[in-house]
Amino acid sequence: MKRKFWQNIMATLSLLPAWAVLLVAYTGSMIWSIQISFTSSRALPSNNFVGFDQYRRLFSTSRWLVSLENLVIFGVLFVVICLVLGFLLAVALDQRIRFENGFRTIFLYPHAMSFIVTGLIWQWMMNPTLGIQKSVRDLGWESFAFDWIGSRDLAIYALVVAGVWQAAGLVMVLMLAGLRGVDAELWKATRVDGIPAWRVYISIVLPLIKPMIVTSVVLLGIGVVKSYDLVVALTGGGPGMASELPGKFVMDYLFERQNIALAQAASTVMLITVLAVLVPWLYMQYFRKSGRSPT
Amino acid sequence: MNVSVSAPNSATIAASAVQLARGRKPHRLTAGRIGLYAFLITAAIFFLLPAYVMLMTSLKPMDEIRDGAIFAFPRTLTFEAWWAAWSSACTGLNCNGISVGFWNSIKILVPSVFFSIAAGALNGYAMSFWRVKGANLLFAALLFGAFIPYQVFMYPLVIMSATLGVYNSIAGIVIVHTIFGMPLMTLLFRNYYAGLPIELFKAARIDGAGFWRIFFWVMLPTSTPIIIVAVILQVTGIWNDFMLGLIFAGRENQPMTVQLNNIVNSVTGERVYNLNMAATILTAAVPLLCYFLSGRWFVRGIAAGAIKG
Amino acid sequence: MQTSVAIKDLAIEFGAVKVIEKLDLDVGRGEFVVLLGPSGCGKSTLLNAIAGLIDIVDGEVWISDKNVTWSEPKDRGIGMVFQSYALYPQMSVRQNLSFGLKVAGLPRDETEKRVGKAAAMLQLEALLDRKPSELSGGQRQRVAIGRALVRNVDVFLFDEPLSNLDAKLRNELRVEIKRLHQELGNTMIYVTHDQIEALTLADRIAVMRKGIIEQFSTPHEIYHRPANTFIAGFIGSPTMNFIDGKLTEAGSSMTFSGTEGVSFDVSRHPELAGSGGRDVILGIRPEHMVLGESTDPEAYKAKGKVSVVEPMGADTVIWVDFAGGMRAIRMSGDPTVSAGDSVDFHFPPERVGFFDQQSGVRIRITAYLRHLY
Amino acid sequence: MQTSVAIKDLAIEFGAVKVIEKLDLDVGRGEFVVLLGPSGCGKSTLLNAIAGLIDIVDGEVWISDKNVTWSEPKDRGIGMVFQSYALYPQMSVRQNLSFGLKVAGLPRDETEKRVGKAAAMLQLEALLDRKPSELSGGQRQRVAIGRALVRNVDVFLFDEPLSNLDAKLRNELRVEIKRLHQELGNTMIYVTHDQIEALTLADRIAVMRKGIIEQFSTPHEIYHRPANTFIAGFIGSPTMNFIDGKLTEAGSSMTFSGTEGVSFDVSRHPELAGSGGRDVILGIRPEHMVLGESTDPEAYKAKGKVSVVEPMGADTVIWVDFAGGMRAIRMSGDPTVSAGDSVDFHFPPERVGFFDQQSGVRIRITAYLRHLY
Amino acid sequence: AQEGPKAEVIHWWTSGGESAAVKTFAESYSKAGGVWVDAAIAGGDNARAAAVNRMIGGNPPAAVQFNIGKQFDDLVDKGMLRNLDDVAVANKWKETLPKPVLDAITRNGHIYAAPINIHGQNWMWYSKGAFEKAGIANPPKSFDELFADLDKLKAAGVVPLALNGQVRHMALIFNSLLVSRGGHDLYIKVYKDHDEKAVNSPEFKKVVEEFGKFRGYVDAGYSSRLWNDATSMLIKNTAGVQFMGDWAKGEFNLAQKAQGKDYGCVVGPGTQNYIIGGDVFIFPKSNDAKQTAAQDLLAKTLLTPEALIAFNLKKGSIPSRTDVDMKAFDQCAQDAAAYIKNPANQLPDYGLVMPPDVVGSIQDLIGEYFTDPKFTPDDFVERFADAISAAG
Ligand SMILES: Nc1ncnc2c1ncn2[C@@H]1O[C@H](COP(=O)(O)OP(=O)(O)OP(=O)(O)O)[C@@H](O)[C@H]1O
Ligand SMILES: Nc1ncnc2c1ncn2[C@@H]1O[C@H](COP(=O)(O)OP(=O)(O)OP(=O)(O)O)[C@@H](O)[C@H]1O
Ligand SMILES: [Mg+2]
Ligand SMILES: [Mg+2]
Repeated sequence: MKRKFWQNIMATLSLLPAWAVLLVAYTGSMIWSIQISFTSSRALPSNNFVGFDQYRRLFSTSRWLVSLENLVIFGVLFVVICLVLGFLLAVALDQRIRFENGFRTIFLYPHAMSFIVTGLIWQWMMNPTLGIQKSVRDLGWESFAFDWIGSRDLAIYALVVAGVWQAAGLVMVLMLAGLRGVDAELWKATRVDGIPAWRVYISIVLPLIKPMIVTSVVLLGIGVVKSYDLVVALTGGGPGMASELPGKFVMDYLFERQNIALAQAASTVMLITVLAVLVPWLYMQYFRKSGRSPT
Repeated sequence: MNVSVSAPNSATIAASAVQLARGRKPHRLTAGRIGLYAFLITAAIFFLLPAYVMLMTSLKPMDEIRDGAIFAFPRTLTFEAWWAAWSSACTGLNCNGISVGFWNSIKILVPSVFFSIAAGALNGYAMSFWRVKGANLLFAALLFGAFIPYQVFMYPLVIMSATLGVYNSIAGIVIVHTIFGMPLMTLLFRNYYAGLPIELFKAARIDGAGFWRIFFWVMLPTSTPIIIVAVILQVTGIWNDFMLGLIFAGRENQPMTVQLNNIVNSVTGERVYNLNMAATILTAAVPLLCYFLSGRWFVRGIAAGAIKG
Repeated sequence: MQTSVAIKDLAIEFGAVKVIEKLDLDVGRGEFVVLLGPSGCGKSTLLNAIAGLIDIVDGEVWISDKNVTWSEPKDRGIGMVFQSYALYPQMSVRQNLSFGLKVAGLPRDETEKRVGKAAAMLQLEALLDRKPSELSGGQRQRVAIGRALVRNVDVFLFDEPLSNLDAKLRNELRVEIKRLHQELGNTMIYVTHDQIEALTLADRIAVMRKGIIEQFSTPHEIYHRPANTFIAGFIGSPTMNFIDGKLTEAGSSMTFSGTEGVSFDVSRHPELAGSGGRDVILGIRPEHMVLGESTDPEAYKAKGKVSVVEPMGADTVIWVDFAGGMRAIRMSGDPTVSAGDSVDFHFPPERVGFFDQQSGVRIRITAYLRHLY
Repeated sequence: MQTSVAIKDLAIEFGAVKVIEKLDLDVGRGEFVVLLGPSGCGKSTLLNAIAGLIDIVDGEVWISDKNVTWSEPKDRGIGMVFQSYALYPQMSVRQNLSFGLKVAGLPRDETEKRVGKAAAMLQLEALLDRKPSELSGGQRQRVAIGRALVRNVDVFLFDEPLSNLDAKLRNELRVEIKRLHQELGNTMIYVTHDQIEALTLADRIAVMRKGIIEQFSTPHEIYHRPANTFIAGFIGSPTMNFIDGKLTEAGSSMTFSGTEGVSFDVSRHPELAGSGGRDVILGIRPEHMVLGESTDPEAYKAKGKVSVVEPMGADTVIWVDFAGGMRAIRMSGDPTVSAGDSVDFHFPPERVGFFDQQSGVRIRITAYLRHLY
Repeated sequence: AQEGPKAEVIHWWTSGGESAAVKTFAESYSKAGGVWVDAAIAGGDNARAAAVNRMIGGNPPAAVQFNIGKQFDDLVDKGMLRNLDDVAVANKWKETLPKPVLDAITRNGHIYAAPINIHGQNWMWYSKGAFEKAGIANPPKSFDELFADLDKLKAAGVVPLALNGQVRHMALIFNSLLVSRGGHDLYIKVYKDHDEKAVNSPEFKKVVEEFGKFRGYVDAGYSSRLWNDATSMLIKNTAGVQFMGDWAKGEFNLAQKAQGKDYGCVVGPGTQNYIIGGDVFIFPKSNDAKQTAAQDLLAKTLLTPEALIAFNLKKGSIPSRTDVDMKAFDQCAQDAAAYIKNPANQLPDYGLVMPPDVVGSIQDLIGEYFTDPKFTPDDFVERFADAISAAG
């Protein structure tokens, strides 16, 4: 039965680097990371195992708890607003408007900026003594307030604003591509049926571009889980620790605070959370409908 | 505009023909249309404002910036900050601006983009057209890998790349970028190839082409739309990377973002906003250019089946 | 006959491309009109203009005696069935049928009544709770029709509703649509490029080419007296045999002479009177060509070599090399000759039509001549 | 006849689904074999197995007397033409044609010679430098054939090569393929679900259902003596009329009685001997039903009400309500009746076939009976 | 040409004043015959991460800047750092370094780092111009006076306290208050001995309550500010006081402001206890003999009085050695040097006695407390006790 021996060997070989990356880099790192989380390592890895101590400490650290809470707020708002805004923008761009290319570029260009730059520029814009607040007050509206990054309660929303600014364009592009894929005859059918456009978007188009929505959520999700740069550049986690996120928690404890065991405990918790969300989805997506692999 | 008249060919119509609906619908700016443009323009302002502020600030002298009117047009236009940012801003004892980093970034970018896309394309190809054992598992695991925070990898990867003898070199950082780029690139190409007709592959098999020849001669040349998407994503991601470049590239090869960080985050006296902004814009220039030049292909590429759930 | 749909002076452009320039069409109430033509000739465009789905540049559209040129599609009293069906993918059949009514604010029981009626008529009752993806092609087709049906419209518009289906199903559904029309008595305008559909379904066929209606007539007229070679060639399968030749008049006798020494005495064709010297095309349908020698002295007789034989079950098409080309002869039953054979064949004068070689237009008896005969 | 392609005991599975379980097929050298069957019956799968494009679970594939079960596709001496053409989109026509030869390392001049020859044969010379996207459907089709042609293969495999084309083009290309076969004399295996293609092209047709070859025979045999109701119904348009009924034997006379008082004396059918009491299906093709009263005492005579009339130009299909269903009658020429008419019709006994109601299998003369007659 | 030993040094002194200071080291080193290869990376975390990873990767730099304290404990434990005992003995480090500094660089009796400066952590700076505006004649001598002055500043329309957003700098205020109000012993008990009783004492709670009062003296924009932006508020006379280490002097110098004339300094206020922090260089072990030689030369050169003077003059700190002639220094530095001559005034920065993660969580706590007015002192005390217990 080994007819295509060489060809298949070639295909298998070509995937070896990917396997190597998976096993050595990903799996290896993950196992290492989990193992470290059970030790008392500080700046450097050690083999002094302490069981679940780090996890206990982690969940009694208020900064971690605040980070988790913030992650939920930030994650949900960021993803939802990006989706809604991205969808609205895509819908607007799909209305045979003038200057479509121009608008699309304007909405998309922030995605070329790193989160660091995004944070930097928005920090400046939202700085109450320099930015928008000051400019508006200079115009005569003395009581105008836009001091989110200085406020414990609002700083997290400042992150959302900057994040949305950076990422909504990508969602817009994905959605636009989805909209462009909708059968033109379907649109005609709804016009004959006399269904108002907004209704069509909600009831018919939205379900149709589900794949694009899923992709958007995945990409945004990756951004949320990894979000570190944005916080550092925009609020530094402050005021106090009002806008801390788990990604920054991990980074801080890895480097400045030199407790890699705690940091790895934190990233293990993140990992497990991601796994819990992702595995069922991956399963649905790629295993249930049998992938196409002929030959 | 429903003009009801008995029959179209009755004599009465001729008389009242003036009021008959005929020809192109009179085009009126409806409320909806106005609202649409209002929304678009508002959104455009939101997205443009930061860029506008950055640009204006970079063109102002410092005393104008101190006045605080960030939205105002510069009274005296100066490109000094740009020159300074490019060629003379200091990091520690070195005052060469970010121009050095620019070339480092290019040196890192080109091979990294190339290899990560090559790896993704090859993986996607092998997974979609060849029956390789465990391909689905591999793919799912890779995808999951995309969610792992970089930080988790840092120590093990340092040790690995040191073992390989590529630590602190361009080769090292290229390998690291390839590793981190692999999941998303594989996803892109796998989905794209899944949308190509399988007959293309079969025809090539019958023509006697083997694994590599099908890849290079048949599949890659058909992949232009998705390659464009991949290039845009990777150029943005790799160019904007700071952490990996800092740790893996070595002192000689540090990318532009490291220098940007040095300039922007060095705390000394008053912050030189114009220089910071100029440096920021300069640093973002390459990915920005990439978006401006190939933005329309980006949408098409994605529409071509690049990204599906 | 009352007019149900009337189109006057219609002009449509896409950007700089004038797709339809000046088109008139009158469809009677209850009539089944088929728009037939090759791909890209503007059939869908015309249908969309009737439905109000594209902006027209000039002209008027009247439906049921109302000028609807600027009305919204939903207000025109039309229902439309699309080639891709355009069913709402995530809605069940029931929802697909009722969505338009719901949006229009119809009371619930009325909606249900109408859906029930349409479902019964189209035998969709058992499928009401399925999603479109769980339906076969034919069933989807029926749902698409049902969606127009529930809206109690005067005019049904079909845009190649069967072209996505396989041959067998297409045959079945064609009959169903025909029965539906007989039952409902609505006006139906049906776009297709399939001539069998056109011939079997239509009361009248409008044959289009490049945005122009070339002939608007009954199927019989179109099949047997096509206005020009385009129509003659477009309809009929295999296509009509065209033989180029020249007419020569000698006294009262007229002779048609083509290549390879082909020559027929065509004096008995009154329409050719006075056409001596004209370059013409002789057209004869494959089913009117008869294999074998003829005893009829009037029949045109010819000889050729069989090139390809196509048995089709009920009948057989024989391709014969004759007068510089392959000519199709259609015979019922199984083939009696095989490739390579030399065969005699003939065809009756009354089945032959002549077309002008330049313009392709059918040569008819002129008014003057008609008077003479 | 020498065997060109032989398949023995073939079994193919996709995961848990057994698509083909135990299939044998022998194709003679130079033969044109059509695989015909409904969608999903395994035609493409079988073809792919012959080409070596899918792994088989069990069995052997022989091509030109070599066991190629484990050979690479390129080493099997086959060329394949796909439904989607599968032209390499970024290569010119010339490159598309020469790619396989280049891969095989053929010298340049030989490659050019072969490409030139194939291009000439398929009239592609003028198109050699175009990209596939700049070609029409028919031209693409020809390039796809050319790709197989240049490789000088013994066996051509076609997977529904015409199903993406419109009817007119399909007719034209069908004739072209037929001529090509006559010219080249290669073995061709051709997959389709279009019966006209099957009937016109094939030397032999293999009718498949659910991975099984139900009948493998000449078009004539398949059309006129279908092995079962599935095949009888699948081939012929409109489909064969099936009338359910019961046989009752009384002495030497056999009677077929269906619903609505339908009753025929079927004593003259030797194959029915001894089948008294059996539930059978009477099958009669539309073209064998004749309108009007018959004077032939042996003909089966019947009456019905016309339901739908479908004029198709050269002939007309009349749908008549009879024996609990719509029965098609095909007549040549224009319709002489219209919907609602009550008509007489009849059909000759020798055109009638009987099938077992349970199994659907055609009732044939058993060996014993054949001996008797 | 024959090149001297080459030493690549990773540090995070990237700002103007800092770069000038580093430059003196580079000059001293080249005078001693070496070649200084400068590897500046902005941000301590980034620089340390890069350095540590390079050590792990087997390509260590010659020297790396660290904060004095426990940051390099693990590197010592893993045997990744060179033992500097020989250099120390030859150059009398033990005799000349203040005890908290000596303790901080000594592990198991061996010396592993070269301390180059002492940054006082409990300085308060004030703007003379702002004080004039508010009619304040003399700098406050105690926190009681300070609060009165802050009220006056506020009344005069000046931002009383120039604060920035980083929690680590908020903690500076807290620690100053702790030393001034609680005294030497409470500070030691809390930070060095991790004594829960001390944390639960009324004195400590009073400090906490008083710390909360500062919330009323800051402006809206503080949280997105960096410390030097805050300093520049003093320079521009738009703010009154700032609590910051003596590195703030660099900012004043850069703006060409004169000590005593434009701005003033106060330790505490109201104490002579000096919280000692600072920078060290550590020297990763290396197999390369040339590198080792370069390190020897570097360690020796850095701690020569001349090099220390040159460096600290620019850096704003005071030399780590107590035997250095201070007359070139400004008044504030001279005062500080005088204070720490007395061992009773030497207090270790909490970073010297607690691991970084504990310090971090204390800073978090202080920041949280400061930014959240609803945070009660009792909660703070409880959480503070928790946090220091992690220091073991
Ligand atoms: N939206 C459009 N923009 C520009 N040109 C168009 C558009 N829609 C149609 N056309 C052009 O108008 C002509 C008529 O198109 P139409 O769709 O009406 O053809 P059709 O007769 O329906 O063909 P088919 O049988 O292929 O459906 C074509 O040449 C087509 O290219
Ligand atoms: N890769 C595959 N994985 C799983 N099942 C498959 C695969 N390919 C085909 N099948 C199944 O095998 C059966 C036969 O498929 P095949 O493509 O041979 O049908 P076909 O006769 O060519 O139909 P069509 O006329 O639609 O092309 C179908 O039921 C199909 O669902
Ligand atoms: Mg159309
Ligand atoms: Mg198939």
